[in-house]
Amino acid sequence: MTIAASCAGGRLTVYLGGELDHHEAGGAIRSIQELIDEHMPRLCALDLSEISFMDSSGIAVIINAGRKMKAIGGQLCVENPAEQARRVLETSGVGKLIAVASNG
Amino acid sequence: MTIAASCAGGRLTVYLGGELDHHEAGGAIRSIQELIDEHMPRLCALDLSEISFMDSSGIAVIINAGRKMKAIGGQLCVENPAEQARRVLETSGVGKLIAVASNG
Amino acid sequence: MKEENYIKLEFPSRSSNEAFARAAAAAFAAQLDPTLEELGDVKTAVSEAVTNAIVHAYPDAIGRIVMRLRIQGGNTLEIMVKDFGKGIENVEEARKPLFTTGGSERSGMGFTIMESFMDKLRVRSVPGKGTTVVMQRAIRLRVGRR
Amino acid sequence: MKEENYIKLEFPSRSSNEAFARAAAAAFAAQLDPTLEELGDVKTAVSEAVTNAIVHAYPDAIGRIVMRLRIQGGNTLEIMVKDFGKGIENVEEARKPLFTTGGSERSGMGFTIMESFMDKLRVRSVPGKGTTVVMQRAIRLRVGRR
Ligand SMILES: Nc1ncnc2c1ncn2[C@@H]1O[C@H](COP(=O)(O)OP(=O)(O)O)[C@@H](O)[C@H]1O
Ligand SMILES: Nc1ncnc2c1ncn2[C@@H]1O[C@H](COP(=O)(O)OP(=O)(O)O)[C@@H](O)[C@H]1O
Repeated sequence: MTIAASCAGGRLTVYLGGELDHHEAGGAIRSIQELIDEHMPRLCALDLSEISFMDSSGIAVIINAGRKMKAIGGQLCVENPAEQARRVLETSGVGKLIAVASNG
Repeated sequence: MTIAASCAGGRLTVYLGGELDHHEAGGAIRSIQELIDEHMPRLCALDLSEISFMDSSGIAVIINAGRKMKAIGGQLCVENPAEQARRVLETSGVGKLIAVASNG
Repeated sequence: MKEENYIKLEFPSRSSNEAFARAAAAAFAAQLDPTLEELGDVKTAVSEAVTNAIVHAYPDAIGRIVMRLRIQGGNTLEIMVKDFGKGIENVEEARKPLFTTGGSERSGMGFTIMESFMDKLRVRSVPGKGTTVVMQRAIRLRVGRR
Repeated sequence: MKEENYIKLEFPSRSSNEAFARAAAAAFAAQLDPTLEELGDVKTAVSEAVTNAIVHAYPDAIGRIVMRLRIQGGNTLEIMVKDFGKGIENVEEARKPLFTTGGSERSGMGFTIMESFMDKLRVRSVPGKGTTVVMQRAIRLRVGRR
């Protein structure tokens, strides 16, 4: 998978791409934590528009990022999931804890 | 796989698309023979530009079409193979019997 | 009667094989002409079952995973994922949403996703012997396509 | 030493499984980060070997085909295709270009293509027992990619 980021005005956007499964999840969790430590944003947005596949390991990535943002007093949101990721997010109920937006 | 055809001025062009393997070859041999019987062209061109995969079963398709054209006193040529098909054509030596052209 | 198609796959419990197992399942399912959504559901359920065998069945070693896919009744895909690892003490509890023994990198949603993405889910497990998951999903026949 | 990866596949000799076998081989080979040309070569060789088992080993019945792929020495892909069918009387003759017992829908170029697309080809066959084809292909390591 691929990870890229941009940060402006206290908002960190992390662009995830490719297949996010258990094989990739550990690395993704660590990369996102490092990006948050580096930028200390008020809002972190995980952009999933380029995620072609995601399973429950991706839910763990989102929950870990949410915990990290909470620890520094900020917020997390998830943006632009494609259909397959959207179905996994919905089934997991993670939308009740973390805002999921499209075309945000 | 997909098969389409156009005929003008004694030239029949047969457009083959998709994966041409043994599973598909029998049907392709029969479809091409029917197209030749219907149009009785002087030249039949097999356009391979949309063939994404081809193995030696495709060579048998070409040889059968060549035989059929010879039987009605016409000629066969092969056009626009993509890289994978080009390598199979080259290895099989079929280019010595039948003209292979690109962007024809 | 036409004998129906199947494949059997065996691979070691390396996490790099998760993507392989999904791709193989998708390639086999393709003969039922599924929609993209159906294909996504099948890949997701396979990914969950295979990941569980990699993570939970063989936590400290590389073990053997067997996956069998078959077509039943013309349009139902049956997927079996079998391991010979640790096993599950209490299957009922393990199937509950959010239950996990896997620490912070697991979400406890694997079985829940398999259950809601497939039509049927059966889990048999013997502690110390291994776990077998069998899932079924009917692929809708579509008009205007073979 | 790191134990190296493999997969084993079993499927019936139906022609619809030719595409599946190619796709599974490509999905497994992907971990070696092959070029499109290398991937095309691997798919072509697998297609030839599997087609032979379907067409020649089990001419009038559905039989069992086993395919094993493994990675050796870090970057060599070894592919075994095994059937339990008719067997080959004279392997040397069968490997010659244009030799076929398959009629007008076969070209007799299957073994020639396997040989030139792979680095090594071994054929073992016992008439009445079956045939095993083992092929190897080194995938070049590419600079700037893992
Ligand atoms: N193949 C398996 N072998 C052993 N234990 C398993 C297996 N599959 C699931 N489990 C147990 O069931 C629990 C719940 O699994 P699941 O719902 O998929 O969530 P997660 O994988 O995120 O923990 C796991 O944490 C584990 O304790
Ligand atoms: N798995 C097999 N079982 C039995 N016979 C085989 C097998 N593979 C190849 N052969 C024999 O070898 C011949 C040459 O094979 P090949 O070069 O692949 O060409 P083709 O498949 O077009 O005939 C076949 O025609 C067949 O007689």
